[in-house]
Amino acid sequence: MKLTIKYFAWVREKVGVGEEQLDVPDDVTTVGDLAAWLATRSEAHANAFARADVIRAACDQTHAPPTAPLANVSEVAFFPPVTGG
Amino acid sequence: MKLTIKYFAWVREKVGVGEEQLDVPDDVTTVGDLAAWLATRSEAHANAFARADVIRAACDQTHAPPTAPLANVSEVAFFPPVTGG
Amino acid sequence: MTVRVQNEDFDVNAEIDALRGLSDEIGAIVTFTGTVRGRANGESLSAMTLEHYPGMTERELARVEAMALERWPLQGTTIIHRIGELEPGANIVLVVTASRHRQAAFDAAAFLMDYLKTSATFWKKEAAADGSGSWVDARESDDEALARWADPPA
Amino acid sequence: MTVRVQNEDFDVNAEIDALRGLSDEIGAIVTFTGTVRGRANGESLSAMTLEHYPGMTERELARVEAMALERWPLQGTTIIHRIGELEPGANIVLVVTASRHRQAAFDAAAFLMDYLKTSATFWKKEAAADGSGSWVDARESDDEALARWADPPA
Repeated sequence: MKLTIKYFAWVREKVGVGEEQLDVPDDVTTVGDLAAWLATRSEAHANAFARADVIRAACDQTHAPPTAPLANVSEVAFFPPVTGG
Repeated sequence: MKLTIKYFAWVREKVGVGEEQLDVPDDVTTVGDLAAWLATRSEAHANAFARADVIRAACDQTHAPPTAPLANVSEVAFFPPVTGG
Repeated sequence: MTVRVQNEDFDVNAEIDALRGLSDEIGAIVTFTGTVRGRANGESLSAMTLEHYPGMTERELARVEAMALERWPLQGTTIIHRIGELEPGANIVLVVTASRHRQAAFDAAAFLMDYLKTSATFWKKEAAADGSGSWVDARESDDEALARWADPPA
Repeated sequence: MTVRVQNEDFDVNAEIDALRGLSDEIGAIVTFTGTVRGRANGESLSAMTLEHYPGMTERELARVEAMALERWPLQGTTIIHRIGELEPGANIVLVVTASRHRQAAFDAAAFLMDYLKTSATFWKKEAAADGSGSWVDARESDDEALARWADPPA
């Protein structure tokens, strides 16, 4: 499954890039699965996802919980809790 | 007792003047007494105070109920409920 | 801590900037602008006249402002109320509150408006498009709005 | 019904006037301006950088605005959020609401800010006066503020 992965704020800084195009294994079916799989890709990724519990996600630009399925999704973003306003 | 009496909005229009200097009888001791006494002064006053229950008052520029005493007061105002803002 | 009663219009940007300059801890500024509606309950308005009780009005506004400053941590407040003849669409009243955090600024502005509406000595007379004039009746909902503030804030 | 994400500053007067022109029934306009505090918890700030998620941010702001319009009788709403480098004292966010009566305008503006704070994809990075930088932590009180809106309005 081909996915665009985006990172923001300190997640982006820790991963070292803002965006990656990745081919994700078929057994990665949820947002939570994806975060766990990404954490295995490099030391930087592992470091970024070490605090996985505080990282939020969005599927195709809509907020999504770890249980959200990846079927038919083309863009997944990971970021800290928002701090605008 | 010498008092400055002020009227505002439709109370002023009905009485016909915005301000009067009056010598008030000694048995007029409260704001309510004063309203009742003023109502006897002319047909215009009677008309203005016909709806005495909706008229509000202030003693020396502080909101005052009908029971408020007039002792040491120099200015009493009568007006409809306020509608600013 | 500013109270003004005037016929002239006010400038919201200028009033915001005046409060902003008071403290470098301000993070939230709320303004309320009340305007003359051009149409109400289906009827067109041609103008509005605001009468007030000179002296008492300023005292009441200062009293209400002091109550807000005692109740919320505010860096600044401004109340401006216009008097005299006002056209439809014109500004009537401006309340500005500045605080570190948004909730205090919002609550204090709503509080100031609720108290102003029920205790500041202003009276509105509306002129209809047909030339007739009538004093605006006080709204019961304004007294109800005031009752919200009877309990101390959480 | 306006949402803008931009680096440029905004003009509160101009945004108020834009809403005022939408309807002759408007009687109440509330603005909320969020600013960069020059000092917080005793520490001086030299600058703030706002990062956001282009595309998603605008979608979230439009969604939140639609929720407010469904919930309150509003004649107009505007949300402007700045991004990029901002100096201490600078504006960050503007929310404007216009309604016939003040309560709807106040409530809708507070609602928009509460939702924006917890769902719009912005992140603040503070630069301290000593040159160090740190991402601002989300405040638990923002989640609590949001919980107020769980029940339908009275």
